Amino acid sequence: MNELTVFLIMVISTLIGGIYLGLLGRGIDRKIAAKFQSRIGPPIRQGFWDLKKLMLKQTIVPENSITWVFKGAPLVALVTSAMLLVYIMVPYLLYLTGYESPMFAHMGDFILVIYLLMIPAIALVAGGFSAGSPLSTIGSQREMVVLMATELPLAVTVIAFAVKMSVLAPSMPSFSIFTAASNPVWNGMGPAGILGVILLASAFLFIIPAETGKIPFDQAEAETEIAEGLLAEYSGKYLAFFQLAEALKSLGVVALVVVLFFPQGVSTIMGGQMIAGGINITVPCEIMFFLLKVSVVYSVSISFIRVSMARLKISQVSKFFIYSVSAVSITGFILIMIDPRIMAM
Amino acid sequence: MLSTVSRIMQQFFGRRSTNVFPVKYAPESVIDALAGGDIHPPISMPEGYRGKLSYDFDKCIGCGMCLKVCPAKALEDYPIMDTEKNRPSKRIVFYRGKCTYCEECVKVCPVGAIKLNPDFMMANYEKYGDDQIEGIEKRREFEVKEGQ
Amino acid sequence: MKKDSFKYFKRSLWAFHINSGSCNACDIEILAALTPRYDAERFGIKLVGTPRHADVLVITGTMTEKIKDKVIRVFNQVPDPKLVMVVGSCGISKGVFQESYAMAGPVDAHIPVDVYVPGCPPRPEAIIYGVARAWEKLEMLEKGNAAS
Amino acid sequence: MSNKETYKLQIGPTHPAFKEPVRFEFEVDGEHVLHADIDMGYTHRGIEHVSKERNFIQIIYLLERICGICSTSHPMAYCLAVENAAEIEVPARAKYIRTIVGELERLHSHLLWAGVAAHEVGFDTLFYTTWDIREKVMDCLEVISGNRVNYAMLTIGGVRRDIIGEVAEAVNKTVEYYSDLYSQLEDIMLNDMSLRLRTENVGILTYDEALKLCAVGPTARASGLAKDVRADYAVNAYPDIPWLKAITPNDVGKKPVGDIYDRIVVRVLEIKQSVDIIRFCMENMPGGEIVAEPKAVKVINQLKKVKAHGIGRYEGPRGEVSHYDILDNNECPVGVKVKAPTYSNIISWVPMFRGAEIADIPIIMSSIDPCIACSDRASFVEGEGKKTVSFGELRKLSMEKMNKIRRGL
Ligand code: SF4
Ligand code: SF4
Ligand code: SF4
Ligand code: SF4
Ligand code: SF4
Ligand code: SF4
Ligand code: SF4
Ligand code: SF4
Repeated sequence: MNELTVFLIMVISTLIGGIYLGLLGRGIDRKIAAKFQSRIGPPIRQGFWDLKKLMLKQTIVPENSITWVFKGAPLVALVTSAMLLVYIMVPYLLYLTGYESPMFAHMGDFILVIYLLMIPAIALVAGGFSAGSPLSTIGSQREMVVLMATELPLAVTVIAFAVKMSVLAPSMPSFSIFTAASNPVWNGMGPAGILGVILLASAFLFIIPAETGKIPFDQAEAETEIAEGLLAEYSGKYLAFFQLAEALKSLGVVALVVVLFFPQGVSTIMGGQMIAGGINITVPCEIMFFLLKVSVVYSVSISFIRVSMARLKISQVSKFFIYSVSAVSITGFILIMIDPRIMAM
Repeated sequence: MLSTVSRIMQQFFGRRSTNVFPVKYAPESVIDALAGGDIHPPISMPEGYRGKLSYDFDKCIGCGMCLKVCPAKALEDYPIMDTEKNRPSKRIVFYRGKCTYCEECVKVCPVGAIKLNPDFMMANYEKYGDDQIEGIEKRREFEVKEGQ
Repeated sequence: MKKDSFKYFKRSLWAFHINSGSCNACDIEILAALTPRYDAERFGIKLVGTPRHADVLVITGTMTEKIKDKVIRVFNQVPDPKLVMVVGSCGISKGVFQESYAMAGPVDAHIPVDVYVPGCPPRPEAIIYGVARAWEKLEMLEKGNAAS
Repeated sequence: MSNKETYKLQIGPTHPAFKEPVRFEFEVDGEHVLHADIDMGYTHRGIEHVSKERNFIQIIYLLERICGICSTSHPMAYCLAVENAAEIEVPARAKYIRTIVGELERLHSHLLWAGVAAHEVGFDTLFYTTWDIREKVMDCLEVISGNRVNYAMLTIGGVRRDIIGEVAEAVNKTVEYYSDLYSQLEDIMLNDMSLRLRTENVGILTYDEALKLCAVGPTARASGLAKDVRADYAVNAYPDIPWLKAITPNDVGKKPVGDIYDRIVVRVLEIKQSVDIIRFCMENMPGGEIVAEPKAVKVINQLKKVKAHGIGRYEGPRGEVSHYDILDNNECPVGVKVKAPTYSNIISWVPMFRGAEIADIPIIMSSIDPCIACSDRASFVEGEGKKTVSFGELRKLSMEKMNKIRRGL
């Protein structure tokens, strides 16, 4: 097989799997949240049904909106979210399947990932502003604040990783997801470094809900405050696009965390290939294990946090990120830096 | 903070509090879509629940006391000829969509012709459909007779 | 197109609640229908914050003069296809508030209503049952459409 | 983000945060509220007017539907007023039953409020939890009265149903359930970090302001104003309870600030107090009749002969409810005046909104536990275009109306 075919297969399976799992993830999230709240909750397939229904409903474009922005924003959000997922997943799949490819070694650049994380949010903001209702405008302003507040810890984490990677694998591109996946951060470090990584990971516990707009950071859509804010004027198809984009993005962000912090596959843990009945089942096992990790991170950082906290005020959000979360990640960064084994290199 | 988390955990691992009751009443085609999918019996209603009103046409003596106390004007009288005593009398129809289920008419009725039943499943597509008015069949019957 | 999306209403129904001058009792029972004991979410029913996202308008109360226009405006904001469900006797017929000068009349005098849920207030189960009746109606519509 | 230009933000009348229609117009600068304006009247149903066309028994159920959340408060105050006017003696047992129902209602109302407040700050789990806990008291009320809301328990001269046998057992069980659960509930409501972050030092109403603005109920008590009709006046069985007093944050050794957190404190403590009151009443309930005159028609005929004024006051879950009735040898009263607690509390929103953020609006609003249904006093029913009436005009209109009524009498 030539490289392009492999690449295309990976992209397409990521997209299809992503949409499926993203919607399933929404269902599972709601089910788990319901369980925490002592209820039954909607069926796991609920996400698909909601989406299908929205696709069939009338789509209203408000009169005083800027039509092209209003219509374009959901599409942009959807496309960039899909790209984000592909961009994170393909290098990781390359790593998992052990497919050697000099052509894609540079794929999965962190900086681009950060941009791709931002674009769906910016599309949301644009859509909110264009809707021309005061509530949507407030939602947009809030989304901007959340977006900017999470930038610093995110950037710190990425730089920490880059530095670490340049030490661990000097021969590989240091800003790449492939490198991060093949060289788990936990390796080659003393206690200080390990503690640093733990701090970085715990900062992500709060960056995930902020990036995906979940309580306690759902200010932009706060139902009781600004009546779904950003999305207040969206209906039908466009709302469905936003929902799908959000599902994909949640999956993408969680996958990113898994790739960055817990990239080890089963085979590395079990120490070798897995053979069952003479067939090499390493790849399916790896993928199952990856999904397991994703669901654990998903349910802790999205489902559990959102059921156990109240929504913060927007002023508290910026304070929380700029002081607490940034402090935690910067401490983590410094700890990694002063780790004797890193210093020694 | 800790107490909240412990309560949430308690809820996560404890018995859920949902009573899956109304599944039985959903149409066939949606039952399979509903969580659990089982068919559950209706919940038991406490004695004296003030639900659907029922009216005994034959018991009623047409005294009109119920008309006097009803706060919602949920009932209407119509004249009939009392064949037993051979004098004009009246009977009542009750509109379910107007009733406030206050039980005042039940308390005031001298012969116990009205009752409030524990049944509360009354939703319908028609506001004053025949099944939403107590005593309407009798009234129809009577009106037909009248017409003859 | 209309028929198709009706089909999905049975799986996913987003409701927007309007209080058009009710006494709050019906409103709290609607909220109660979402809470763990009744958990309407297990049918895919969700209360949304804006009429733009809604499939069904749940209206309580009698339509006071002052809110009439707002209710009609919200009704128009809901994208098609849509259902309207009136909860409580006072929305059906003005109930206990008959004869008041401030009433613009029962809800169905101003917007078309699909399902009526009598009771003052109806129990949360009765409200969910009302939704089940709405599904039944959709089913009938579907069959009717399929036949024609 | 803090662009200097201010704009108007309209919230309501159909906003998801408040289940009742009321419209606010906020002048906001970025996220800060500069000025708040309230437009009410969406739920005005003309109940006081309709009352004049209903007989004394019908009015009970009409007034019950002023609002379904504290649906015994209004009939209670009304019955007290009529009994006061007609000098009807209520049997002692009925007084106890009234107290029990009233306290069960307070229990449900405070739990409901806790849930709504949690929902306003986006803490849905707490909303679900408190409402789940609340189902127990709803069940109990259903067993007692035959409906979950709108209990129809009161009648003039007593109550309609007795609490004996199985019903009494159900009440005792409910009391047990809540006493067992209370410490956990208190811990969650008062110590949760994120809830404290959202409620402490938000929406402050100082002692002086509460006094000046005539705040009532938990809103006043949270500001340190110890006033409670139950403790201050002799209604129902309350005078028999030796330890009853108005609860303020001082009771947990906290200096009252008058913020939202203090309102939570007061309401949580009142849950405990209500449970204790119910237990006391169950233990000390005297025997005897439950109503002075069981036949409704007789009561109406008896009241027909009365020409007097009566006043009734009762502490609802939100504060003092008072009714004033004029009986004038007629089947219907010639005047029914209702003063609901929210009516007194609404004005305290003004200082509370001072310096608030948009995110605080819903929680401040719900912190006084507003019940618009109770407080909507007037609405235009004709003359659409005319929206503002000056004081002078209103006075003139009222005088015209008054003269009309006088001539009619
Ligand atoms: S229960 Fe009450 S509202 Fe209903 S018909 Fe009887 S008196 Fe009227
Ligand atoms: S009170 Fe009873 S007997 Fe009299 S009219 Fe009504 S139903 Fe008939
Ligand atoms: S139907 Fe009854 S309980 Fe419901 S809002 Fe109307 S008056 Fe209140
Ligand atoms: S103010 Fe309230 S109680 Fe008075 S008439 Fe209006 S709606 Fe009725
Ligand atoms: S209702 Fe009017 S007259 Fe009565 S206390 Fe309030 S302000 Fe004074
Ligand atoms: S105070 Fe509020 S809850 Fe109580 S009757 Fe009035 S509106 Fe209803
Ligand atoms: S206008 Fe004057 S007389 Fe009338 S209620 Fe107000 S203060 Fe009293
Ligand atoms: S008519 Fe006279 S007494 Fe009545 S409210 Fe107006 S000023 Fe007061």
